[in-house]
Amino acid sequence: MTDNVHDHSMSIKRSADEAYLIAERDGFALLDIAIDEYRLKSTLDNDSCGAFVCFEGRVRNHNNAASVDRLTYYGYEDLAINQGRAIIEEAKKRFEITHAIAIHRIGALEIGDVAVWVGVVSAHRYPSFDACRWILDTIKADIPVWKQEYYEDDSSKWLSNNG
Amino acid sequence: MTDNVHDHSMSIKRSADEAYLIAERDGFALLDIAIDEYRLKSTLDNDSCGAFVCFEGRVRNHNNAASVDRLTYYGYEDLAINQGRAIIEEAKKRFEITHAIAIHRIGALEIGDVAVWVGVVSAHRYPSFDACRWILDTIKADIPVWKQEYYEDDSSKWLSNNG
Amino acid sequence: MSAIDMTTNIESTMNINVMYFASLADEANCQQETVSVQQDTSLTELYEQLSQKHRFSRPQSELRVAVNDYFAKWTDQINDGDSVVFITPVAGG
Amino acid sequence: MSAIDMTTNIESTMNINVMYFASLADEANCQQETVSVQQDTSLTELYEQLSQKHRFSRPQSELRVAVNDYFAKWTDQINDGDSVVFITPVAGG
Repeated sequence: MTDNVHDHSMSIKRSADEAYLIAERDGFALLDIAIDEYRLKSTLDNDSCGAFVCFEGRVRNHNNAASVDRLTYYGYEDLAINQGRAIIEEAKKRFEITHAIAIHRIGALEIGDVAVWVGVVSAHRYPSFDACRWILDTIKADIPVWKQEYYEDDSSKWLSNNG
Repeated sequence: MTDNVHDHSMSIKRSADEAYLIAERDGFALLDIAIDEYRLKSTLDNDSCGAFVCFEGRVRNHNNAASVDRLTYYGYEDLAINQGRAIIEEAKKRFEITHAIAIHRIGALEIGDVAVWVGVVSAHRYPSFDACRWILDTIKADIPVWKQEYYEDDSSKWLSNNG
Repeated sequence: MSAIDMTTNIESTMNINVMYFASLADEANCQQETVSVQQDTSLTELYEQLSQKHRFSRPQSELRVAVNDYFAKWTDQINDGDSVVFITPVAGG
Repeated sequence: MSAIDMTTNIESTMNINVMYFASLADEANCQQETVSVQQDTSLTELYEQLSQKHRFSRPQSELRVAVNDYFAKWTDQINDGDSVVFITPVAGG
């Protein structure tokens, strides 16, 4: 196993600015640097919205019993953007929300780093909660992102969200 | 009706720093200036937590059919802090969360201002969603905060969360 | 004789500090007042007396009550020096 | 004859660009390859052939498939020039 077989999935082809523009327009993008929550949040400002709900998924220092040192996320960018657009479109049909944006980070992450950010605004509070949770669950189920955890003894393994 | 009968409920007795300290320690406080979400969020950083969920309640430009210009929140600070502490304690018993913090702002607010902020961290994602929603609902039901909306024609009225 | 009036027998009365918020402050036209009531006056009786005095529009059934900065039951006893607040339906969030 | 081998009849083959991610990239030991397969090769057959070539440990039943950057059904047809990715269980969030 050599590192370079994963090079294409550890960084994005676009610039970070392009990724933010895609996220703002279509609702989803991958990013390969630290997620700027405030930039994402500002795109959701809307005077008709009384509710803003956001989720941040951060790298934990443990998973099950094992102590996690760091982990790396890998993504299939073009499919992720297409599937992400479909997820946000579907969320807007399912829930009474005004707008939603999500970004997933790829590359090497440290403990505490934000791996995924989902923000939703709506007139009333429950649709934002419901949509934020549904978008997150659907990202975890359908967005082509993979993760390898590295442990203290330098071993690593591929993880999966569904067993 | 004179303004001064509400003076005691439009500002807090404590300094903003004291309010943040109380929120950090007990989980809840009232504040009479703009809520600094980043300050609240930073108190929730925890390497064992993979999930952060937050809710922001913002002043909408409409309520039902009426166009809202601005509104004023009034609070009974000492009861709010005592009741808020009980709410956060109860949330920690009900849900598998690590920590939670909420702040409600009082005084005159403009459209778009954040009136209430609730943040929760947990190892896994669902308890943060569930607890954030429960804390918000319970704040709306039990925290002694009142609100008067002002409309374009300068009329105003007292609102209630339960009918 | 109204229990709100001062009585001559100081032993049989208690002073209660009542704070007002929201529409009750509008109707009472004050933020707070100290009232002297007979010993063993219940919270229900206290609200009834103040409601007559200030012509409060809300019946007690729509209110909650707090004693010394904690929510209380309407059946809780109050004592001399206690602080009481009648809580109209809240509207936070 | 394996359908992956180049054939002499250019009319009857199609070139498929296959990209690999995660454990499949480890097992194939490459990020992508262009394979020439017989016309009408199905996605299932394509995975079977590549699975033999690279000794993939995952059965097709555990995978999803994407064609030209969209999720596809295993029964979807592929055409010359298509880009195909086999998707092992994802782990985002």
